[in-house]
Amino acid sequence: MLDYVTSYLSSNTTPGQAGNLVWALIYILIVFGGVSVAVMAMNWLERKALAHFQIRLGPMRVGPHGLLQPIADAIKLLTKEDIIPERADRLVFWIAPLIILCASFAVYVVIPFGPTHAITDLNIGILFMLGVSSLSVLGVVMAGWASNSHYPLIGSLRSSAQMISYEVAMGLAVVSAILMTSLNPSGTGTLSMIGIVEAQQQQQIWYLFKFFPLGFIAFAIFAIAMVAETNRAPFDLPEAESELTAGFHTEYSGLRWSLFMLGEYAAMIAVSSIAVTLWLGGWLRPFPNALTGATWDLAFSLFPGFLFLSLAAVAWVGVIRMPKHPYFRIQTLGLAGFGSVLGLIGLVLFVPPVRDRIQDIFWFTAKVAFFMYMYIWYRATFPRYRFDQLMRVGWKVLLPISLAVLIGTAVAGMVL
Amino acid sequence: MPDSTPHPSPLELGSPDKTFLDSNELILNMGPQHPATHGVLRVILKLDGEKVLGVECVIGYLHRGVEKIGENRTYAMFNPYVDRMDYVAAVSNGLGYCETVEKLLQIEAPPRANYIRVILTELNRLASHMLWLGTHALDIGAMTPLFYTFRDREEILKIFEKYCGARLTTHAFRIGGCLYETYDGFEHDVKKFIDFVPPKIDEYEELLTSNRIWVERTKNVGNISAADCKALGVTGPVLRASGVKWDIRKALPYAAYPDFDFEIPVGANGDTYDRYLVRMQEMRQSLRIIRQAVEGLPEGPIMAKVPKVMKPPAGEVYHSIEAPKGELGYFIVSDGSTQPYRVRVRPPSFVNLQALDLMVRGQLVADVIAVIGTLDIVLGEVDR
Amino acid sequence: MVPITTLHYLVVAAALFMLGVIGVLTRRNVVIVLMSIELILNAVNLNLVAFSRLWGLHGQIFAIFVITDAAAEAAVGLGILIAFFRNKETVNIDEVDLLKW
Amino acid sequence: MTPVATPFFFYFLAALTLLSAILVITRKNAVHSALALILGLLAQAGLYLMLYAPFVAGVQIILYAGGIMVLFLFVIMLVNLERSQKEEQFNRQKVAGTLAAIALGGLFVAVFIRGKALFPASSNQIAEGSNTQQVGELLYGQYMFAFEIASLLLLVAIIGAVVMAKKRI
Repeated sequence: MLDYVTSYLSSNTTPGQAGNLVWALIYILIVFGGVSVAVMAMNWLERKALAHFQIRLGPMRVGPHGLLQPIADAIKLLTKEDIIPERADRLVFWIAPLIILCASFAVYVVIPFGPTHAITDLNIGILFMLGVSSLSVLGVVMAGWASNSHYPLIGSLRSSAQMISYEVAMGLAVVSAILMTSLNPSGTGTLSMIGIVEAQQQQQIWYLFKFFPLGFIAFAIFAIAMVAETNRAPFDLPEAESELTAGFHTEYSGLRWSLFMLGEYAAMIAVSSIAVTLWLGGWLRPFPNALTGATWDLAFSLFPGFLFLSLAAVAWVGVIRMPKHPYFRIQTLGLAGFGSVLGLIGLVLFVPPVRDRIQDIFWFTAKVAFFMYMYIWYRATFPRYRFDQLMRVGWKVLLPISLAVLIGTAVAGMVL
Repeated sequence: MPDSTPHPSPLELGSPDKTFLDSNELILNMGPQHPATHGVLRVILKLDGEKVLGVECVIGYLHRGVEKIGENRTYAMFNPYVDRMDYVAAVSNGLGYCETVEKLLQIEAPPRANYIRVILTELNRLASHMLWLGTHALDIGAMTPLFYTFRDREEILKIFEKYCGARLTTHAFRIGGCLYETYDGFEHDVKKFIDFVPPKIDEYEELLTSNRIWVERTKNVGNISAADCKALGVTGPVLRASGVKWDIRKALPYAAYPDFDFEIPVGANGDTYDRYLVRMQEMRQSLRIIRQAVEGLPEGPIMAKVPKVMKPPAGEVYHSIEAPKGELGYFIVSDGSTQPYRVRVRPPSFVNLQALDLMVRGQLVADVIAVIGTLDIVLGEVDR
Repeated sequence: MVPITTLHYLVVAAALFMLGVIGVLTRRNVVIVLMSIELILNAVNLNLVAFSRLWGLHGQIFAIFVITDAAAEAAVGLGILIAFFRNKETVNIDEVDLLKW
Repeated sequence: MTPVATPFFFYFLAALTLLSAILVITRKNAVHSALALILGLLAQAGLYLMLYAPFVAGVQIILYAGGIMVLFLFVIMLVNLERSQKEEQFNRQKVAGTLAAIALGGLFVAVFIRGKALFPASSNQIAEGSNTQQVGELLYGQYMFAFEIASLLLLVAIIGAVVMAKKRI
């Protein structure tokens, strides 16, 4: 038994490919737990960052600087009364949030956090991701229909039309990136997520910069389409609260509503991961070809540790600046504890074996975090598109450009 | 002048809600509990998919019988009630009422009082426009301007609070002048404020004016022609954005407005974007008026000679002022007793709201939100 | 346990095909009839893919074409259904008995 | 990849497929039918994976479950089905139709029993690792013409659907 468990460690592939079920299960637990924690962290970060954009403080009461707010929210949502509208279709009403949740979590099966840090590596990785994430449309349609109310119905019609429309441009942008993988010496492209990153490694370039404007335009199209795909501002019409109160999940409350939120944020992280994998070199550290050599490797491998130490320093500054009043004692202690844990993690990350293993995951996560920040930034800055304008952008702007980029990439790949 | 559009026929709400696909007509009830109706307005939308075939407003959820209350209170006692109509522009409401009763009593407020009135009402106009901008932008999906405008509106409210002790329902003026002398440092505060605000207005404009999404959401949305505006009695920034240079401050000057030099911004197309620009310009013009007023604030009494018991001669009077939202008029009939025989208010929001149906027909649901926002209605005033 | 052979898949496909046929023949709701047709196409696909395991990839290619065809069929079928529903206010297939109306 | 617990997964997925197919043809509410069909389609994608056809499985998910079924759900939402739910769900030839279909199934069974020898018990392994590449080469090589025809078919279907579903013909 122990042999079976450890047999994966000697292999140089993902647990799925190694066929080691136990390790695959462990990975699944780690990834899904990690995503859930990331969603909670994202929740807190969004509220704090958005608040600071808008000269507010955001959550401050629950825990130091509102750090425990997501947990308090989760408890509140779980204990809330669960209301099902009188004439709703109970079964469909039940299943809709689960579909969205499953669709957005199933995607994580193929996301490569590192060359071996993925649950499995499918031959059709990117196709699987797009396919499974497109299933969440079903959940949206069903949620809107099952609520038996006008606002959710209109919201879900809008939402599904939007998601399907932007999937087209998104898919074409993805295809142009996949086309670039076929420019290997071997001459065959790949749909596997790990293969795509490895192709970037072999070609010594992030696809963002490949064929310079082309890769960048494809990336930009994907970056726009993915915001629309996840129904976030400025494309958040399905949930436009000033028009349709909350769109397709108007009638939902409590646990089921929180499932929608969980699914939405998980989907945001998932599509960001696709963008990172396809255009930003996945787990590769910055400048893999320019700044080579053992010294640079070492310098970049110290990054995660320093990041955590600086976060700890920020937390400690917060501790020092906390008002010296008995009322704040617990908060101060909590923040100090949080800072100490961060610092400890930072120190652990300096230990060579950990350092080397954690690097890939760190760079991948850092790139995804950049996209998450962009999501918050969009939300703070942009007004909302109107439905016809949204459709116009999708079909008349993004689609032709992505087609042109696809053809351009093909031509460039042939010629160069 | 081109003829105005004939008033559209009312919705037939009696017809049953047929199947979604077949008749393509969907009756959607928006409000009274809806985040974008600015209070308790209920709008019944008749939709063809996303296209609006017509709207009908159901009002009265905030009806408090202000006009009727006026008949049972003395002239001085009724004064605080008017603050509760347009609660975001309470000072303007008070000014309108006080001036109307002054007209009825044939007394004149002293110049210093008039200057203080102008300063406070213009500050109030700024506060009202800031609130409008924040909520309007929030309706269109831009969250951030709301907090910026509230931050700056707070400075105005602080001045109000220092002046008369209240922030929202100020009851700042009395019949015959002002009750309170300016506090020490009033001029300093106001001057500091008018130096502080212009960069903030630039900030709002940076966020919105050239923002592509904002422009696309507001240009050619909710158009209304000058003729339609006149036919419906629409006043205020909505009228001016349609290209009519009508501002009571210039047309029928009151208080100390003849003394000041300012411009009336007008728009050209009468769409939501023009209304936005007009209001932004108005904010700057208000600052100009305040600067002139605070620099030329005369010395002297702040209260005219007003009888202890106000018994105006029998008769009737109509007086209107330019409130932030349009023409605010008071019609008071006196029978010679201490109480008015009839008080009738012509609230700008109520009249402007009539134009909603005309403005949104043929547009999309999202535009209804934008148009309600751009009309700048306050339900306290619509329902009274 | 018996190892899973191609025949197993064929049996599943046959059962699926049969269920699809029952649906087409007995249901009155046009939408469900169309869904039953999808079931039949899926049964065919399963057969094709199962055969492709024996005789090369051509079966998979054909399955992809069948899926494409199913998409076209569903689009046209549902278009007809909408046109029909608009005129007759029913989705009952028994009432589709006029060539022109 | 060495397959694990193959018989278990096969029976599980096959049972899921057939059960959902039964639900599709028996539910009163078309939305429930569509839901069952989606479940069946996903189970079938699992069967394709077991047959070493990952590309077809991916296409099945993205096109069938994510595309066609959304279309179905859309139409179900658009046509008001409340009346049709109250009506008789099966038509007059229901017994005859079921019997005919069962007869067809019997035919299948007979064929399978007779032709069992045709199917070798062990199949030749297809390399799963390069399935997508092989499918691509075939699709754009040998089946190029068919591929183009299929795209034309889709174009025709789009136009047909738009024309038929238009409001006023």
